[in-house]
Amino acid sequence: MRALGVDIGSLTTKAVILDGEGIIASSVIASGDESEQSAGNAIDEALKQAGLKKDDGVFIVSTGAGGKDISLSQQSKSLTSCLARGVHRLFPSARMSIDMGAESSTVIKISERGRLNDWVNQDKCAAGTGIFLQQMAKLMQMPLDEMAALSLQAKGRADITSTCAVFAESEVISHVHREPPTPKEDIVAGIYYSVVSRIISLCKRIGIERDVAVTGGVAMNGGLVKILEGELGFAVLVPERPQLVAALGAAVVAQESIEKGISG
Amino acid sequence: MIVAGIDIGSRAAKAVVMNNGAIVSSVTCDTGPESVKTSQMTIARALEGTGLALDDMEYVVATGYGRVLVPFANENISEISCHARGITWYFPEVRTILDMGGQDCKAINCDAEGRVNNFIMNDKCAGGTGRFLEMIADVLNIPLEKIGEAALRSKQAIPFNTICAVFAKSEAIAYLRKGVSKEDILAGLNEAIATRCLNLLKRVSIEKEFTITGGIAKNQGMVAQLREKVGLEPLLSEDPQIIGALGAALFAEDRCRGKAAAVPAKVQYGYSDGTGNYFITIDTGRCDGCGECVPACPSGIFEVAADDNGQLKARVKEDARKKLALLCPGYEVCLSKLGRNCHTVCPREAINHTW
Amino acid sequence: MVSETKKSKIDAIIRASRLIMRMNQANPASPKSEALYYKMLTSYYTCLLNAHDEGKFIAAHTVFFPSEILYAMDIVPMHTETTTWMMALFLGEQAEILSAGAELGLVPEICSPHRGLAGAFSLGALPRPDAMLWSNLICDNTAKSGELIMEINKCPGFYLDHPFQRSETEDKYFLGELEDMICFLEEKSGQKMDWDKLSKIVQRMDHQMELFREIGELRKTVPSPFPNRGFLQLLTTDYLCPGQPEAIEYLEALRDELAEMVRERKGAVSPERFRLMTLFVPPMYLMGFLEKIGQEYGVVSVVEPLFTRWAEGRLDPSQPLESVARKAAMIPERRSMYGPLGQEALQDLVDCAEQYKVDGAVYWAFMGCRHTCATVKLFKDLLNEVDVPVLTIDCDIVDPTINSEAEIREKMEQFFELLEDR
Amino acid sequence: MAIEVTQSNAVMLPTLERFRQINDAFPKTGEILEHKSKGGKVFGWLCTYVPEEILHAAGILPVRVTGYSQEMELEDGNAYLYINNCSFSRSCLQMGLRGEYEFLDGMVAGSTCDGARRLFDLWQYYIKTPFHHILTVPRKYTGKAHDLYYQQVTQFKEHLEEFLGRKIPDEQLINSIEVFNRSRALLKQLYELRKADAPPISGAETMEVLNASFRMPKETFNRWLKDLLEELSKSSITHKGRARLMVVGSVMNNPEFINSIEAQGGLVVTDELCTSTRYWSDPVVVEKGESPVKAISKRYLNNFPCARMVPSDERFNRILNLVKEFRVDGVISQIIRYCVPYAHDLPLLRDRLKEVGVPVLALDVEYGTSGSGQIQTRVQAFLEMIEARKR
Ligand SMILES: Nc1ncnc2c1ncn2[C@@H]1O[C@H](COP(=O)(O)OP(=O)(O)O)[C@@H](O)[C@H]1O
Ligand SMILES: Nc1ncnc2c1ncn2[C@@H]1O[C@H](COP(=O)(O)OP(=O)(O)O)[C@@H](O)[C@H]1O
Ligand code: SF4
Ligand code: SF4
Ligand code: SF4
Repeated sequence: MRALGVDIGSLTTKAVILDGEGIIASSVIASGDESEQSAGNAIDEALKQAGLKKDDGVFIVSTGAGGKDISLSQQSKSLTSCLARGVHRLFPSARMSIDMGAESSTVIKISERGRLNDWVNQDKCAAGTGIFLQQMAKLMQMPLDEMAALSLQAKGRADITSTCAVFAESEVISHVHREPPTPKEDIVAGIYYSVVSRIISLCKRIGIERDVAVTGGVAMNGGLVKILEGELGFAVLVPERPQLVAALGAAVVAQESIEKGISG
Repeated sequence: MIVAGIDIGSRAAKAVVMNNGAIVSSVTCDTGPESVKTSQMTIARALEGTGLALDDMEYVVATGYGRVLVPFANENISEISCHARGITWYFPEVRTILDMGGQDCKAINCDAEGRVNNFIMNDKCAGGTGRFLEMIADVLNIPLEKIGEAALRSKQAIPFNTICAVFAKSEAIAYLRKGVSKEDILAGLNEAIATRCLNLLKRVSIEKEFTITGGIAKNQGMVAQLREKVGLEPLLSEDPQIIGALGAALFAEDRCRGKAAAVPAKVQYGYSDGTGNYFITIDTGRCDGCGECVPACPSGIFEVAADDNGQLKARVKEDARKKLALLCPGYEVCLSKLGRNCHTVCPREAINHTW
Repeated sequence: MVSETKKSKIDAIIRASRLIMRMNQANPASPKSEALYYKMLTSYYTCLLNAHDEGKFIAAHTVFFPSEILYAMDIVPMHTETTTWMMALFLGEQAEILSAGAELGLVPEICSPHRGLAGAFSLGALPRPDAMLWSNLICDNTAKSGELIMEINKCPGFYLDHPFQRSETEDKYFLGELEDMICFLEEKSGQKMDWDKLSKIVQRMDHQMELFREIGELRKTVPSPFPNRGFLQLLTTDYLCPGQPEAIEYLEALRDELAEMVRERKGAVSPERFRLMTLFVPPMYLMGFLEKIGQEYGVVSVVEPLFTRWAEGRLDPSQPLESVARKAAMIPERRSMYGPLGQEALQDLVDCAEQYKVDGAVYWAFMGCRHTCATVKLFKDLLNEVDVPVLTIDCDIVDPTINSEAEIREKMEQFFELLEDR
Repeated sequence: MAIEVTQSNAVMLPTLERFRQINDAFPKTGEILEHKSKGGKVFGWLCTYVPEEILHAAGILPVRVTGYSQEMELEDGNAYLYINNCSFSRSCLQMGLRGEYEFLDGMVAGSTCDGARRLFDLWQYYIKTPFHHILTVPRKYTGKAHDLYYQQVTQFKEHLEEFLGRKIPDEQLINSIEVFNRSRALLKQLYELRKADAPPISGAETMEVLNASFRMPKETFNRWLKDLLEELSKSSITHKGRARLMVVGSVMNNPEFINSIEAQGGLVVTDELCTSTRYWSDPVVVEKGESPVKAISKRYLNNFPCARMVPSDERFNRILNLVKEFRVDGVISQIIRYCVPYAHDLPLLRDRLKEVGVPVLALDVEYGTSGSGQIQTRVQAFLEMIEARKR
């Protein structure tokens, strides 16, 4: 019996397959309109990679924004719990983890046993999320990775004080067209800083505890992570493929269920 | 008298050209990233085909978010005053205005002459603004101009919990995925926005008559929701989006007529020489031409005459201007000798000396 | 000024509570106390509705006000916050009431029940009071509510000043305030204070507090016999009818029922899986939902330290006014929400967690209430130390447009998952 | 269109620059460090109901606790005080949590409002300043309230004496009263200048002076202020605006905010803020045979009231008087979001001012704001509204 975790995010859907040893396959696809279908595609993709078929005996656990209402999985588990499991599997020393996805940022605390201890998420306002960064990238007319690379060269930092994504947009515009224009790298650093300060605010609500891991798509943004480290004052743990952590956690849950002998 | 009003909004730039109280032309363009360029392009579009040039404008008033960056404007006035002034052109009876623009929403209470009594603006969050609706139109893949009609076709508005512009978008996507109709989604959003607007309006007090201005007033779905929530029939002008620019143009006309000087005008007479500065300033914004100063001056240096706008104002006589220091011993000397001087007699404190 | 008989919504509240009372009486499965509770409500509001026709003096007051004094003077009390909630709860008129508050110029940052009650007065939804009484117990909102209402109703008012800390001089000051208030009321209403009556009320109040404590003790048993929605009813009882026979009758019946359930080892939810501590108040409009989710997941609220933990101590009917003052200091809310946050109140929180065998705590962070939210972090730190996880939910206690049921459900389910995992 | 200033004042008013330097350096000002290095104690105080004279008489340098002079994400403040306490208290707490007030030997507050008392509670738990005290401040003016407050001030004095291990003699108190009264009188003189048609000092500049007054020894402050008044009397600088404005509300001490109003041409001629008029307006009057502590407690309770006091008309009447004295054309009410006392008073205050024909612009702001574009638009529209009415 193989364990499969699928994380249906608002932007991407991720699947991970585990066997006794470790990850044997994974996939990341864009989320479509239908959660059911996105999950199906991600699962098929992962199975294909692993050279498996659906009836080869896989136990599927789903999670993420769209994870609850799908029929493909035998079990569903909340994103926060899966993140805790996933992070613990990768970094047993992590006591805190910051997950930055497209539409939500979640900070969790993890017990020594790898269980979720506490969490807090960014609610009701898009400031400080991945989608905010995407909007900004569109505005600056450069791809996300280029933007991240550019931020590393910043010497100063533009002030972006608005917490509302829409207002921040006009602040950025005014920086671009100021006389003389604010250097692009400083604007990017300013944007990242505004996201980071929101995230740190979240962390502080439950109290920062080391080690800290960073997961989710935004963790691939090296520039932002660097600023985050600067503000935290210490280095964070970033997995090789941060986007997959929740799916991995779901797979871990699946494995536990298999061990407990529960089957679909 | 040819004037222009230009409104550089956050989403759209509008201009109105007027000639002796009649609208010559009006345009709406997209706001580009650079206000200066946008303003030049907008006025050029407004003048197209009118046979007029920018130089023909006697006075230009700028308003809107980019108002300070219009290089050819003689003055800038806030959009709040301009919307109130502009709407009187169509509906002098309007007392309550809801201006719904690209990035903000304002509730204004005004009087018959378009003078603002009270106003309030949203802040901190752009939820429920024009930009927000644009995002939604984008997601639903309906042209902006059509979202109004679409909402009107809704049978069952679905409730929205969030007013964050970015999140409402994803909530809308989620509903779409669930197969909710676009019409119902739009109607639900409009309802959420209307509720917010109503709260703004209540804080300035709602009086009859009521109007909606700004680009969103072109959105019939939104207007329908507001009609229901506010419980009043809004008076709508044919192009509600240009009301701000129209108000600015009307202010420009006022200025030309000299109803009120734009900058409190001060006229200075005199010179400086090796012995000091000899200037007399007359604040023509204050001076009402009463003529008290004329007999008060023992040297008779003042006279009262009509200015360019035909208003009576005091001035220093032509022939006295070159020899002020000789004629006038200084106002303090006058006061101590005569017990009065031009300063003390002037009821509006319009006269000043430098010596 | 709006004529009250035309617009006052009191009769609608009465109709609603009478209906619920009848339904309860008709249903043999429903506990007797339920019907008694609604009987108490009905009689409170009937008294208020008829007050002016009977030539009685109505005094409107804010929460945690010593209405024992009003009862003793034969003045009809009107608890403004509760009455506004009732309207919101029974008649679903939050939107109208809150928007009337906005119209007065009250900004959304002000506590919604207080925006609401000003709105309700300006709509004429509450009867016109003959006097307005208010105090700074419990917060800046209560302290500032009075003057606007005096202006709306063109009525006189008295502000009762609670000192911030407790000391001999401060206690004396408060006693002086109570005396001044009695003088004010005697002058305005033309009615005299009946000290014997006050003494009797105090005696019953003492008993009432004992009953609260007994009920609290019964809830310590596993499984807890007390339903999730019950807590609001306990509050209302003290808010509206302190030391009144109807309150005693209801509470005694309730205590007996709970004792019976404890004997039979019956819980309010079965099976009982998680025992929760509730911090601050959940949104009023969610009471039904909480009941439902409790049944679904086997979750029961067993203690509300900020609202149902009365301080130790007795009242002395031979010193009625001193007792009224003493009661103010024993009110659960006062101990942790008002006055300097002492070690004692914090220790009590931790003790509660242990005594009630709490699995987790839910802090309802009501955005209008500044001083309670200021303790979210502190309480969380303390409870985490004794290994009690805390879920914080931002909410508004009367305005359902702030967060949806689905959103709250999601958070709670996630929390139950966390508890399950531990 | 900014207010018209006849000349740059940097040259004419060197003392103003010195005040500005104090504010720029705060909290690490030379004066505070010097006092500390001489072995003196520095105490923070939170609210105008804390009797500073008592601290001063004990040889302590009282410093007003303020927050960051900018609008920012208050990470620590949000975590500890939650986001619904006013940003003033969150900003102060954040500064405290970040160790910027580590030089404080004590913290004194009054039970003025929910925000202030909770800030004090958390300060006590998370920032371990050696001495803490909170005074119960009654909300009334009755004789009994005065007795209670007198008791509270006495207790505070005793607590302090116990902490310091020495008595605070009456002569010291009398001396401190004189020093503070002198300061109040000088500030009053400064404000008198603003009654002129074209005052020699702008609103933003006045705010610099006031800020410095919380952050340096009063004796030095008095000397400097005297110098400044001298300079002003000689200076030929004048300020003129489109309208004469008054700023009312809770705390506000960012001169940039006033600057952004004045940049639109609204000359701020007076104010009603915790950080200004409410701070200095009333002197301590020691009646014959009265103890200095009694005189102090009387003054602090009767002082220009905060919105917390009942009845509010005491405050409204004082505002109306200022409006008359300073010939105010419009009132800008700036209320920090989630400040309940001031927000509750606003509808009533608006009515009172309407009766005398003075319009009110209500701004909800965050503490430390320097006036965003949106605020500037509102101020501009407000000025236009005032001008239109005058016509
Ligand atoms: N290569 C990349 N570099 C930087 N940021 C990235 C990159 N890829 C994705 N992101 C960020 O990650 C976000 C998506 O994160 P993801 O975890 O996939 O979201 P979700 O799980 O909510 O669908 C995007 O909004 C984007 O900001
Ligand atoms: N034809 C239309 N139908 C519906 N909405 C429209 C239409 N035209 C413009 N809008 C709305 O009006 C907004 C712009 O309004 P406008 O008053 O020009 O704002 P601003 O002055 O801030 O630029 C747009 O964001 C859009 O939502
Ligand atoms: S000061 Fe005397 S002489 Fe000079 S202008 Fe005035 S009145 Fe004339
Ligand atoms: S909820 Fe909080 S703010 Fe509202 S009245 Fe109660 S204590 Fe005050
Ligand atoms: S701003 Fe308001 S809430 Fe904050 S401390 Fe001052 S009075 Fe209190």
